[in-house]
Amino acid sequence: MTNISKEAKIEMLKKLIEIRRFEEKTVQLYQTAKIWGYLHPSLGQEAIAVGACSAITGDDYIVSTHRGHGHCIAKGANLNLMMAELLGKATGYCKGRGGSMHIADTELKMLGANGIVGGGIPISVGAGFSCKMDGNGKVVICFFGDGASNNGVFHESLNMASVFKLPVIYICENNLYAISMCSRESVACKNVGDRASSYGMPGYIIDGNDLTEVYETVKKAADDARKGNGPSLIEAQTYRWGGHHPNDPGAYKDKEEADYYKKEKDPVVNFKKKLMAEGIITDRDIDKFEDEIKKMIDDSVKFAEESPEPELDKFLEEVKQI
Amino acid sequence: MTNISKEAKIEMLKKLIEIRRFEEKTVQLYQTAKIWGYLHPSLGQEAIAVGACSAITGDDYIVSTHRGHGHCIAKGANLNLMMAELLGKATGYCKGRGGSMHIADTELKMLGANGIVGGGIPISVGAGFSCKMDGNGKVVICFFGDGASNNGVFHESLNMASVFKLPVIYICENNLYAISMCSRESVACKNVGDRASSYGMPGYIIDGNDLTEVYETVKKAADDARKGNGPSLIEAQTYRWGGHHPNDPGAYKDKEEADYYKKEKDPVVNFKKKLMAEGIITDRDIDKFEDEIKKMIDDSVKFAEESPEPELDKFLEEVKQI
Amino acid sequence: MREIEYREAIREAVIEEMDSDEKVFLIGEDIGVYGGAFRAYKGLIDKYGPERVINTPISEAAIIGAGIGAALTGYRPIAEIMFIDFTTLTMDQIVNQAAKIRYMTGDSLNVPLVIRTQGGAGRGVAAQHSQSLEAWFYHVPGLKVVMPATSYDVKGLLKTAIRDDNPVMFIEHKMIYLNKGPVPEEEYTIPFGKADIKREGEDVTIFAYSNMVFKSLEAAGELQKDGISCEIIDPRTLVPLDIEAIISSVKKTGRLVVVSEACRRGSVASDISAMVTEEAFDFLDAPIKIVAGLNTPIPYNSTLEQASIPHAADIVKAVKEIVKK
Amino acid sequence: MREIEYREAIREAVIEEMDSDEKVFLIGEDIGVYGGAFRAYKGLIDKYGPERVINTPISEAAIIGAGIGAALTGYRPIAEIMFIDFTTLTMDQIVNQAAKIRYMTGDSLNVPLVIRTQGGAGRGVAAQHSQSLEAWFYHVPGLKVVMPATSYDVKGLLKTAIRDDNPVMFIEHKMIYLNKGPVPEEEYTIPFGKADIKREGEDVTIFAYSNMVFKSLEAAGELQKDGISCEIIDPRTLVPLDIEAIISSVKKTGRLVVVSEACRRGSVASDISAMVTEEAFDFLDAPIKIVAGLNTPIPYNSTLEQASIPHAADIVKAVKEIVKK
Ligand SMILES: Cc1ncc(C[n+]2csc(CCOP(=O)(O)OP(=O)(O)O)c2C)c(N)n1
Ligand SMILES: Cc1ncc(C[n+]2csc(CCOP(=O)(O)OP(=O)(O)O)c2C)c(N)n1
Ligand SMILES: [Mg+2]
Ligand SMILES: [Mg+2]
Repeated sequence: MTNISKEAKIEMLKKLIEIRRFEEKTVQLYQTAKIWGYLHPSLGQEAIAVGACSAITGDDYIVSTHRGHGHCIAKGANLNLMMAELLGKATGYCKGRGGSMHIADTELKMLGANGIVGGGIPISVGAGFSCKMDGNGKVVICFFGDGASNNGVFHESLNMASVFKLPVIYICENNLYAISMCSRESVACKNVGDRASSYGMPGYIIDGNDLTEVYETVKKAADDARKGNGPSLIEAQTYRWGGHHPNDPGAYKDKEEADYYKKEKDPVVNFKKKLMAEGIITDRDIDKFEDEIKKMIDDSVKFAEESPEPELDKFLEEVKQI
Repeated sequence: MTNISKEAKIEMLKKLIEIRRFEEKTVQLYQTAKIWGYLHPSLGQEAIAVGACSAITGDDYIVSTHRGHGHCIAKGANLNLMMAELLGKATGYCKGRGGSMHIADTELKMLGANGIVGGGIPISVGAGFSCKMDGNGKVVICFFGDGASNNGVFHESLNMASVFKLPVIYICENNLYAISMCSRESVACKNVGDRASSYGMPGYIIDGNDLTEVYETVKKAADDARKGNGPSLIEAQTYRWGGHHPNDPGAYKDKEEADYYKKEKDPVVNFKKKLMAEGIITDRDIDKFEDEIKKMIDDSVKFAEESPEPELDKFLEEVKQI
Repeated sequence: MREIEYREAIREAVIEEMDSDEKVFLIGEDIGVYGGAFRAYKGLIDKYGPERVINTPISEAAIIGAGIGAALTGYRPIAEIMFIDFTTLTMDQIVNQAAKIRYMTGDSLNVPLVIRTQGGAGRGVAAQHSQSLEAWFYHVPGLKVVMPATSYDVKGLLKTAIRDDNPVMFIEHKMIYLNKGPVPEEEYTIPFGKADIKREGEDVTIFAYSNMVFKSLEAAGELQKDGISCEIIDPRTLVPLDIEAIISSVKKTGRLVVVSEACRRGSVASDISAMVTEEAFDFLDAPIKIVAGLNTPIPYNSTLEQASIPHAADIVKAVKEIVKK
Repeated sequence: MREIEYREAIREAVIEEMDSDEKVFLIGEDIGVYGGAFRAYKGLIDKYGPERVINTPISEAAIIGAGIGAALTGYRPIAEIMFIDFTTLTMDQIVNQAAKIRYMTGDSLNVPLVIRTQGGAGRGVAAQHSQSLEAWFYHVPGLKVVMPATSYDVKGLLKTAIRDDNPVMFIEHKMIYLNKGPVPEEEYTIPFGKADIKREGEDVTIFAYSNMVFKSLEAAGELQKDGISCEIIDPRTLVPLDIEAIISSVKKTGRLVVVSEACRRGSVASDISAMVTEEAFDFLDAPIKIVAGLNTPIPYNSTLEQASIPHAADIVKAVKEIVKK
């Protein structure tokens, strides 16, 4: 990460904080029943979203998951529209129709979160074909979880992407859990990243809590993809700080392990420390960022709360067009 | 194969010939429209069926495919009932309801052919659970093709079988083709057998035209499974002599390669030669076997042809019970 | 009689059958310590251990396949698919394998498999977690389809399902797990193919199942105030279907409203309507009315979500359109 | 007018659209040198190369996913699933993804994807290769469902499907690929949602689609001899459905026979019947008759196979039950 500008590093830190604070806010809003349905916060996994999305350009695509807020924000999503969607408002990304699990944005080349575990993986293959046919060096990042890596679509998609040498970067966020199932028990081989060999593609197993490592690995995989060398699989090892969703106490998790990750491997804190050590930022800068971000998030809540509900009449009209 | 009795070897040779002649006959009957629908002969792949089924016991299960006649015969199926089924007769294995792709036999622990590529692979997982729960050392052989190894169910099933250490032996018959698609182009890694590492299980890549090699590998895998060491994946490399079905001229196949396999790698001829070299059989024995088998097959055709069609009235009654 | 939650009734049925038949076992996602997404299996992992409460990776097709393979070889698995929306990943195993194996193999093999799942809208979980897809399974020969509304029904029918020698789609509704209802202490089972009259009446027959039984009861209460007497027929099992019960009620009332939460187009409701039209046309004094879900993916927003599925008011309206009092 | 085979009409439609829009491409199994299981794509790999005729591994879910992803990013893929029976492996991608993406994302994204497949019985290919599953897709909001019977229709409708901005299930029938029918040399398209009157008549309306159009024409010929005049309505697209055409024909004839090859229970036929009952009850002079497949997996044996699907004689019989002349 030596060839990254100070500004870019600061941008990344800001995004990390933005995700962290956004997720904290959504949990709070969930607990006060402003947000309902399913909410899957990405707390603890921020470095993957930011590291990966920073390593590609605005023209490149991403395919996300049910735990997708971080990916959206890292790709540049508008917090107002996100928050409005979470509150089910007409002004939200999906006009209130989708909620947390379906946020998408064509302009940001964000091809959608997904309520189906693994559901986005086959879609990444098509986006990959499209980039390849366009022939202008665009790539696709496809995020998914450790749980998803046991689903059949993972296999079909990685095989097909490799057969056709599609420019897709598969990033498995191994946060150790799929709801209550620990990936140590669900993935029959040692590391999800080892599965790359089944598809004749490079596999990387990295510390997903280390933004630098994520950034550099994705950068390399993207370079390869742009050169026509086909897809890669990156297993970014991380930890799901909370339960599966805010109502899940996560009783099945090991407490010591949880503490370890929160204390030692906090991706936001560690990147902050790193930039401070590099002399790029000071405590005062951080305070400033936090203030700015707090304001953005408060504004987004305000925007969402003041936004209108979708109109029932319009809905009934729209249904006729489906 | 040193510890195999002469008699057993002769049995295996007979089975090889039985399959070869049976398949030749079905192709002939297909061409004269006595058999219709889909027919997928296993010509050229006989050593896998016989080697594998000889390495397990009558109490062990097999799960088969659309190209399953060889598996059935190797497991001891009754040729009359098979032939009657192929002719759609009431006396057939499936009462004429299933045809070539659905033959099953509970007593023989033959859990069914399958018209869906890969459709049997998940079923083997359940049979594996059952053997494990029974706790009496039974195993399951699950056959499938190179094409099937690219389907999602392959991945889910092998992962699950390994996670629960189920006694299943996965045998991929890589006959180089899935209809017109060559496995060199459809399987993104070098060998299907390499995929074993994704599931933390042993992988074997063997010459599927060499009965001895098949037998010994399956024996080892079955021993492991019986000991509670879980599943294995065996890629048995072979060649589909014909087209995908009798009406497919297989124009997409390389002629030299086809010739090579037929001339150099004929599993029946080679095993015959081996037993002759070992002094276990003579030309005269072979003639005798051929005669016996010809008679069995002719009898099966006679049985099938003389058998009644399913009764329409009975069918209409049965339908009410579905 | 004591009243217990719907999910508790499921748990009791499972425990009774697991205790009496060692071949019964459970397989699915998060059914171990987590107890299942709706906690119907709470504590079962402790009671029966991981050999009989098999907590799987996220591999829906293999879950069903595992159920089929075990069923073919002497077991009676209950395979769980967390949301009916995820059965989309298992349709080959359910439809091409489980449903057809017995028939295709000339009765050589059979598949005593229960597939438990749940559907329906109302929790704000949007288009991929709120569908009502029973019409698909209803259309597939070889599958039984059970959709119990009450604690009593779910217990008795689940026990019957487990004992059935053929595959059963056992479809619950996410909004009723906490509903309480009377369930006797003594053991009982409920036969498939026997409708239950959830309310007797004279003027109109309301056909409803699963959560729509409750909406219909609510509507019937309303309509009573206007002097309209509704008979509510709950088929409980869609396959086999107690068509006689429906026809005989229609012969009495001359009017039929069919209610289903699923999208109207191609729904089970249409099928009931068509069957009654063909078999009891001359007894119909008015067109059959269907009250069903809108033809839309279920929206997240609560107001829209509610607008896309039937409510008591919709049933009241439909009844009033064909019953003039 | 020249007459060409159904499969040739498909090929022409594909060629015309691929020539006029470089964003159109083909993806599926054995569609390269093999030309597709029914040879509808014969020679296309030579004409367009492997970049636009993508021959895939046996990975049905990924085929549809590839179609969706490409559609989301500016292409117009035609994804082929060799048999409709194998769509069982793709239901998540078709139903939870393709069908819902536009709606769920608030119209941010859309999916101009054609899924070509074929179904139906008659070739002795048994229970896993002979199903008629259109009812499933018909039930899913967000999917269009097209089932053309003739060479003319298949060409015009396929072109329309390719140009549609939303997902289309394009379902052919395995028994009609070699049927010849008139197709003009000039370019044309056929709009969705416009039924075609395949035969005009007075006494009874026969609703039929796909291969059943031909059985109905045969029946109508028979019935003519008895002085019964049949009007045959072919909807061509089940979604959107030209319900007006059906209703107005029923208003004229007062009688309706609905024909579908699919298993009767939960079929599209039932839905048509229910709709007409609700909307044109007062015009019906007799109960609606449904002629449909038996509720059975399709048997291999030819006699049984034929007995499980409708024939002209069944249609004749149904018509005679409601038309007394
Ligand atoms: C196909 C499917 N199966 C099950 C679920 C229910 N479910 C939602 S999230 C989840 C866990 C996913 O685990 P993982 O892929 O590791 O992602 P994470 O939640 O850890 O981000 C499950 C089982 C689903 N949504 N889709
Ligand atoms: C899921 C599915 N996809 C496609 C087909 C059509 N099909 C039948 S056999 C076959 C090729 C199978 O190849 P492989 O698994 O290598 O077996 P082989 O035919 O070589 O024995 C295909 C594509 C099918 N029956 N099922
Ligand atoms: Mg996870
Ligand atoms: Mg093969």
